[in-house]
Amino acid sequence: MLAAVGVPSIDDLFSQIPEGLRLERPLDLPRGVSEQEILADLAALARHDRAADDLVCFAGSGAYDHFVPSVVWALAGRSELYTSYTPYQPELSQGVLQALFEFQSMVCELTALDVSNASLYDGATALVEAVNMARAGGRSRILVSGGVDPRYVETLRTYGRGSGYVPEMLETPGGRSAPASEIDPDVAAVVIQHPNVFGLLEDVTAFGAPARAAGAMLIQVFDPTSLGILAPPGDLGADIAVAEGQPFGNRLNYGGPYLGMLAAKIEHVRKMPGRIVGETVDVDGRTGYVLTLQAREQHIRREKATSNICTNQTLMALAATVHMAWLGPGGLVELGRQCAAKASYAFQALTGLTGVEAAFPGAPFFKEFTLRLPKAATEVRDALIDRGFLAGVPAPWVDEATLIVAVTERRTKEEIDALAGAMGEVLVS
Amino acid sequence: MLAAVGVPSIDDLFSQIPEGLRLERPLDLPRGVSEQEILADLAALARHDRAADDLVCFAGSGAYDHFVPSVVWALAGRSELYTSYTPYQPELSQGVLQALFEFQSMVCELTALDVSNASLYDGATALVEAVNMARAGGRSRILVSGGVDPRYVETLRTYGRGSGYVPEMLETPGGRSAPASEIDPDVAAVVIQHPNVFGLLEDVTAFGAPARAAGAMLIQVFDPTSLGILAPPGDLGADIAVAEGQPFGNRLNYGGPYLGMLAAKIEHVRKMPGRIVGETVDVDGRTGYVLTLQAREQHIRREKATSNICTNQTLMALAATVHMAWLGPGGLVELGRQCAAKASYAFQALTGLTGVEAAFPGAPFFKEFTLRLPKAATEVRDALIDRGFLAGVPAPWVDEATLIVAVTERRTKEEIDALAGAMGEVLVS
Amino acid sequence: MSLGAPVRRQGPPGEGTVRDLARPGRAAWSFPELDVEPSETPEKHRRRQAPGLPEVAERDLVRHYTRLSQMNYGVDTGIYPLGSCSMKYNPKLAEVAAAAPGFAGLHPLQPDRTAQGALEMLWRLEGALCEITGMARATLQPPAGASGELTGLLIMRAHHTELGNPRATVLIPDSAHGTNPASTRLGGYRAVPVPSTSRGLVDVDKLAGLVNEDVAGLMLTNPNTLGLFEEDIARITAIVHDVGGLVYYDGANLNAIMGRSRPGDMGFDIVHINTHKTFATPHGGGGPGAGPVGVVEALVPYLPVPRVERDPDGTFRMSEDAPRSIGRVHGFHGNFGVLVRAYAYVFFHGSDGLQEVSELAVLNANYLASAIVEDFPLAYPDARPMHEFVATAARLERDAGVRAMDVAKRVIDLGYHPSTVYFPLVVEEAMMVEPTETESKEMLDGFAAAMRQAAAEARSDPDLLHEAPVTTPVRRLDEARAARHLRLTWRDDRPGND
Amino acid sequence: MSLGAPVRRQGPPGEGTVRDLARPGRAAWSFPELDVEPSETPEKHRRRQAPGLPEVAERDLVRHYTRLSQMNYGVDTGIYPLGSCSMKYNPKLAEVAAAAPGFAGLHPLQPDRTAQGALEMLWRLEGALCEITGMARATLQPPAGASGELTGLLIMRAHHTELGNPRATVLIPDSAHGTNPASTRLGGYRAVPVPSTSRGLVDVDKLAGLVNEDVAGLMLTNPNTLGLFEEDIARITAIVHDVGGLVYYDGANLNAIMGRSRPGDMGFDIVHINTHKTFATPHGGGGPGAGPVGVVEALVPYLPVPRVERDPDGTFRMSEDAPRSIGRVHGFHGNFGVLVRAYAYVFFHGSDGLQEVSELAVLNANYLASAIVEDFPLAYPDARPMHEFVATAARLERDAGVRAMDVAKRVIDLGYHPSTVYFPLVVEEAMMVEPTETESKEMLDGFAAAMRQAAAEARSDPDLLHEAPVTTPVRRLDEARAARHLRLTWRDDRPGND
Ligand SMILES: Cc1ncc(COP(=O)(O)O)c(C=O)c1O
Ligand SMILES: Cc1ncc(COP(=O)(O)O)c(C=O)c1O
Repeated sequence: MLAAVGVPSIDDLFSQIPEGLRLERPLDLPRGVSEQEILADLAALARHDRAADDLVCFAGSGAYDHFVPSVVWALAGRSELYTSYTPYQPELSQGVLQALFEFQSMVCELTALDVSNASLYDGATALVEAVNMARAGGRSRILVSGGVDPRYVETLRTYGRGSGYVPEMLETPGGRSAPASEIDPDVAAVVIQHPNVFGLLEDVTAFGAPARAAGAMLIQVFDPTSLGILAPPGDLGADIAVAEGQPFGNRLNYGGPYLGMLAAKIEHVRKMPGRIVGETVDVDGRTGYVLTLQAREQHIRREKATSNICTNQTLMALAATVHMAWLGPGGLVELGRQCAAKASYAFQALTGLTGVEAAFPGAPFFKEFTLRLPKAATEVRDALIDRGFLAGVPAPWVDEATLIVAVTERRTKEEIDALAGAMGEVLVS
Repeated sequence: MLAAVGVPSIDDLFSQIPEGLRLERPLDLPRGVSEQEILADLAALARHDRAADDLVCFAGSGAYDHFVPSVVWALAGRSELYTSYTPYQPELSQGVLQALFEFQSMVCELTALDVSNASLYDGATALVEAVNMARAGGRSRILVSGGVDPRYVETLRTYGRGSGYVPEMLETPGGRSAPASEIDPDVAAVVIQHPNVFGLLEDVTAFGAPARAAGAMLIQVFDPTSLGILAPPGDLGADIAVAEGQPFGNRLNYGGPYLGMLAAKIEHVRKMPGRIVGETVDVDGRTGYVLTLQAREQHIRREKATSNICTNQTLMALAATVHMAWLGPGGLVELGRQCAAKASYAFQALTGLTGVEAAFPGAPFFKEFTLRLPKAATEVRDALIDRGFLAGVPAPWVDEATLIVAVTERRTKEEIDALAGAMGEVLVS
Repeated sequence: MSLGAPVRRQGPPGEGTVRDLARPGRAAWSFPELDVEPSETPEKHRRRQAPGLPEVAERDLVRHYTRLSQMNYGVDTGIYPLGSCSMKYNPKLAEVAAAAPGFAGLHPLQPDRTAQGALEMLWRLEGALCEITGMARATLQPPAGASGELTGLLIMRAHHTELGNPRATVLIPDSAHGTNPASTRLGGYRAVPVPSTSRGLVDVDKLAGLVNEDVAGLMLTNPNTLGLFEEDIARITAIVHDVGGLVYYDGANLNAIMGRSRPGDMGFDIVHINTHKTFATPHGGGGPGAGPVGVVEALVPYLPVPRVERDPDGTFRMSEDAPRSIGRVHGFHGNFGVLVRAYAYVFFHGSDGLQEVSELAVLNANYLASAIVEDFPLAYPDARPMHEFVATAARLERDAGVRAMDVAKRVIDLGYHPSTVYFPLVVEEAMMVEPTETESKEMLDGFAAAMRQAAAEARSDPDLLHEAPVTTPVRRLDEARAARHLRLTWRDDRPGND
Repeated sequence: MSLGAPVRRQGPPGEGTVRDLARPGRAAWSFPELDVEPSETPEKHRRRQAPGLPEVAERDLVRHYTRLSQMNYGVDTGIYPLGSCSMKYNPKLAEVAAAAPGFAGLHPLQPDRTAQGALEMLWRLEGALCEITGMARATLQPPAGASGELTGLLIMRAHHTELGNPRATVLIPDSAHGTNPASTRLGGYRAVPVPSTSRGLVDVDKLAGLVNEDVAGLMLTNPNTLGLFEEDIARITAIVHDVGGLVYYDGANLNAIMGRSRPGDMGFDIVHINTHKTFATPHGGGGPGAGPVGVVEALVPYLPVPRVERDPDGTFRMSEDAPRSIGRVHGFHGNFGVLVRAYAYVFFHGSDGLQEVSELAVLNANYLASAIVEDFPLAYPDARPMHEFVATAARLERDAGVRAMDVAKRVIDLGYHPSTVYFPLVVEEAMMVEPTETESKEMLDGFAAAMRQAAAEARSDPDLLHEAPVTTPVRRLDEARAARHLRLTWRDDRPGND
């Protein structure tokens, strides 16, 4: 091959690299190893972790231990999908394109909104994109409910530095948002999470009403697993709804890869970030799918693009597509029903322990709730790990004593009772 | 649908079942459960086992802990192959058929024999089939080297009850077969295993010579992982060679599914059991593959068939095909080299322990060797399990003290040294 | 329109075998550096030249076998209505279950105390199979149905031998599957055909005439290979029992009657089950399967060893101690990995689900039969078929010179896998159809429409069927040439060259 | 003859969307019986009617998505020479590694002591990436390259802001990838284009004229988007540094120089890496990826939180404490599962293997360029391309009215995935080709032959190219109509109806 290229040696192929810039030594890394060794190395590392398979998982706060049916990865793992790239040649990519069209369709069915894109990085960055959409109209301020996950708010704050806004936090007396008041004409959007970071159900409509009256957008962060039983964002008046899609088809994976969902009213479609698949026909009139409205995107519009996103989370969206279809309407309702029922059972069991209190007594919640413990939450959490439970996620940003507990359909009554028992011991010890 | 069928109820579809024979109660089994529950049930059972992943495996005796490359099941698991049936419609089955043709080809490359079938159940039943082939000529007696795995001999004995022969065992002084002598004209075949059950290398040619001179067949049981470095059955004069194919592509799986390999000289092809794939052309002259010589098989020849086998181990053969191609000539040689080197290192290390002796001093072996221990082998093995080692397989059919140890390329020097150390402790304790 | 993913020609003829991809020096393998001294292989044992395996990169393997897979049709791509084969959809959960390290990584000769989970799984599965079939105990060792048959026949032989005479013959209906007579011979018996009546059932009077002290037993499947339930089964088993014979149940059709009736209650003494049929374990292109064999109390002593036993303290063990056993029929414990999948299927469905499986299987078969009966009449119209039916293309053959195989090939072009053809042998131009419970009404309608279309075309344009298939990666293959010019490995020269 | 598995039309147009398979009452889902009291959802929060998800069986899902997969082309089915995208073969071992329960089952908010393995993996990978790029520390949090760019720009902004003035502009070559200017705007900067010379390199003199106190920095990829190495890179970075600007390295092309040269040594201050390009983590139809960002010592304080730190006692922790950090750029720790695969690739190849990867990538690109140069001349013939090259179909366009896209579509009919077309925007009729190191010579020859054939046909029979593709499941699609009559979900009415 060198001959065909017309150079005597490989080194000549790198001759453009100026002398001084050549790395004259091998990289300071171990030399290559065999497949057997690299697998052993990673398996050994993985064994140093205690995963949701051996710790009974009551941790949530944005990532949940839901059941992923076996069929999901049997299909999302099909290598023609798995090893393909962004479908720039639609004739060779109908599989991915149609699946994404189905993803968009199901996300819209879930949210009762008109249009969805083909995925974003995760829930937090999806919120950033939603805020950018809202600010594209020229208004600047972003008001955020105190019930929004602080990690989402931090992410907003980070990107706000570049885009020129600082998220303004609203009070949440009793853990829930009061209607956003004093909306001036510079408010681009108000943001609420429902169910919120404490697990509580919010009055989204009331919260959004004044803002929408003042021409600002209502952005809702939602939980896709709740939409079998809870009214969808579209019905609550949301202009844009975003979510962490992880619970559909994706294992916990220490935080990623997950997928951001973003759906909106049709009038915002041209402000939407990322890829959108549309149905059309080919020259013979056959139905087919293409990436559409690409004039929004960076590869066409460059600095004028609605977003800089290129690579997204398509594979996770495929997994979510299969999972949503596996659930169907009946399964989604049952999923919500079970999460809610098991969460309220756990709530009863844990608040029954002496010294353990509900952080927000009487406030309705979905699959997550917040406790105030008689000891430091981290201490209790750590003690319970030795007993085989990941009891929840402490919320130091509230106070030392606060623990947020999530209960998915995977948890059994036995596991919940056992957690309560163990926590009881830990608290008296 | 009932209407189309013209019956009022499902029960009517079962009306042919006479009153008295109807099961008037539900089956005495648990009612159906969810996917989540059945997976949890089986995962709980699996956790009660201590598998080769947590016990360092030096057990062999017919099933070995070899490395299975990741690519093997990524391909053998492709659902179009995985969920297909026997390729009775070749136009819809070229994938399986061509892969089996490649399997046959590679088995013949390995064994230096002319023809291979498309797999049998396992090594032991492959030997039974080879014996049936040999006896098809009209001769009856089967002489078996004492170096053949006793489980294989037991299997022969079982099937011999139906076919009308009793395997006659030959002496193995010093653990190795003496040339089979006094072959009368009724001897159909002599059977030798090389490397043999003790791991020792046999002089197959010398063993087989008298038999072949007397018109009997030489059947060799071989180890496919040895054929990178050991002379192949074809070169040793074997008429038929059979093997347990598990080491190629198949995990231990508590004994199955594995695959039986059977290769033979071309003159025996019409006596061969099971499916054989042949290359041919279609009506347009395109190369294609079909099941051939089916006149040998049960679905055509019924009681005159060479065997009763129908369902075989095609999927395992596909996995073995990918694994053999992954190895290539270089990998197969390296595999044999590493097994042999690590086995001899382990042999030195263990026979260096006080009281531990080689059962057959000075006899060359491949990847397995036999020890005589100063304590009951089962006792030592059990004590080593508590130290994290599966030290080998006791051979009570020899005596209490005998342990057969296998060392594959997966074992590291560290693991071998650790085993020696632990065995040392166990023996003095 | 097909509801599956039909196998279509991929344009370029393809790259040949994996060997054609090989290039000297290319390799996919990797092993750790050898960390001990190399050892010397004694001169005389050494291989002279490395075997001619292909030298390819992992990338080549992946593309080659991925391509081959796309030239293959499976249950995951569409209906696979092969009569007698019960090609059901295989639930994916079984794959996840079987992959557990505690199962996949278990050595067959590990001491029992390190394999309690595997042993308990086997124990529970054996129990379930006994309940479903009405047997006392079962062996899970036979790796397939045919192996189960032979195991059963050897048990039969052991039983009669203990009574002083192994006996000489086994009765088998003329419609039986080929493995029955083949296994019979390997069991040391002569197969004696039992004629069927015009209704497709065992001719009980003739049977009565055939039984005698020489008859070791009768092999039957019920519903039989024609998909018909042997209504006189009680009399049939009695007749055989009267002469001291045993009755063997070929369980390939057990999927028709689960929860509705049990072989044990019909008087069968020995039963094999094809887990890869009844319990939807994937066939993998022709295997693996598993063929557990259940027996009545009196025959338990003859079951193969080792057997799973449960001690009073609840621990499980593999027991070799059974002096009257026929011995082992497999090198280890049978196709364990397949049995895990069978367990998953059985306990996932449960008592209610298994019964529903049989009910749907029978409903689907009857629905499909009624949808094509005009063009493909039932071979035995007097009895209602159960989970499968045998239709005949004999009329098409007479009227249009189109054979069952031509219809099958045309159905391939229409996007479906055809039914079994030319089996059972007793039916001319037989088309044996078994949709199984896992096919939807739409799929059945689509398949039926394709069959009817093929029948219509047979009359209007028979060549369309004679020429079929035309859409597949290859068209009809020259089987005669394949058998005449054997090319069984890539080392043989090509049949082309003649 | 194609060496892969080209995507071919499957005959019948297919079954529509998964919703078209739905039938009332059908379901794939199963959950355990609820084992606690159901709870009441407050009236006002209740959903009024269940969402319109499809009602299908698992079998329907499997066949539908299996069929869809067969309508898709991936690296596992053939060469995928998209310039700038580095579509490499993805070694299967990475999938096995990432599936370990200890990784896949780990909750992102578990306490560090229960995640030591994951943390150590991240720590080691960060170290390796710093060594490969010549940076001091890196964040693994950005989930893709574009995200890495924005992270880098926010670091740039934080740096300048601390010095009193964030500055206003960022310089970007006119040939840059679209994400560069897009990220620049989101970073709060105005993108100022830097013209290229006729040799396709940064015009250093013009650059010198563009820099000033308002310039926050320069974004560059080297080799640049034309596949050419910026020989004056040392001067370029110096010029920017002289005005206090920072230089950002877009790592999309890092795969050309691993072990041969390091951005850090060239004077770059910030580097992002596309693991899904350089380290062959599967793109999954457009994602996920990961875009780790490395920085020089001075910029370390600005890296996002949380960061993995190693305590003296060797334990690892996620540290939030970094007062000058730009904050978090992802909800958790980034695409961890992708990083496991990157780790597997990096340490499987090792120092020697990674260098070889770059050498082969460059060799393959140059070999392929020379094989098609007659028909598709290089856009910038004066410099030798590295791992990718930009050819132009401009001549074909002039001579035969055949455009780059027509060539691409014809190449599809010939069984290959075509190159990137119309990027970079600065080249007319651009065809940007990147074979990567994982393609074999035969594959390169096959692809080159297809390109040459297309060029010849363009002259002899241009309509063949204008009409192409004709072999695929669908042919050219009406993108204008897709944008005009938006049908973005199955609830919108079809574009057909107009
Ligand atoms: C009726 C019948 N009996 C026996 C068998 C043999 O079973 P196996 O293929 O598992 O050996 C079959 C398989 O097709 C069958 O259909
Ligand atoms: C040169 C260049 N820069 C940046 C990117 C963006 O990376 P990502 O798609 O991972 O966001 C790409 C991806 O195509 C690229 O080619």
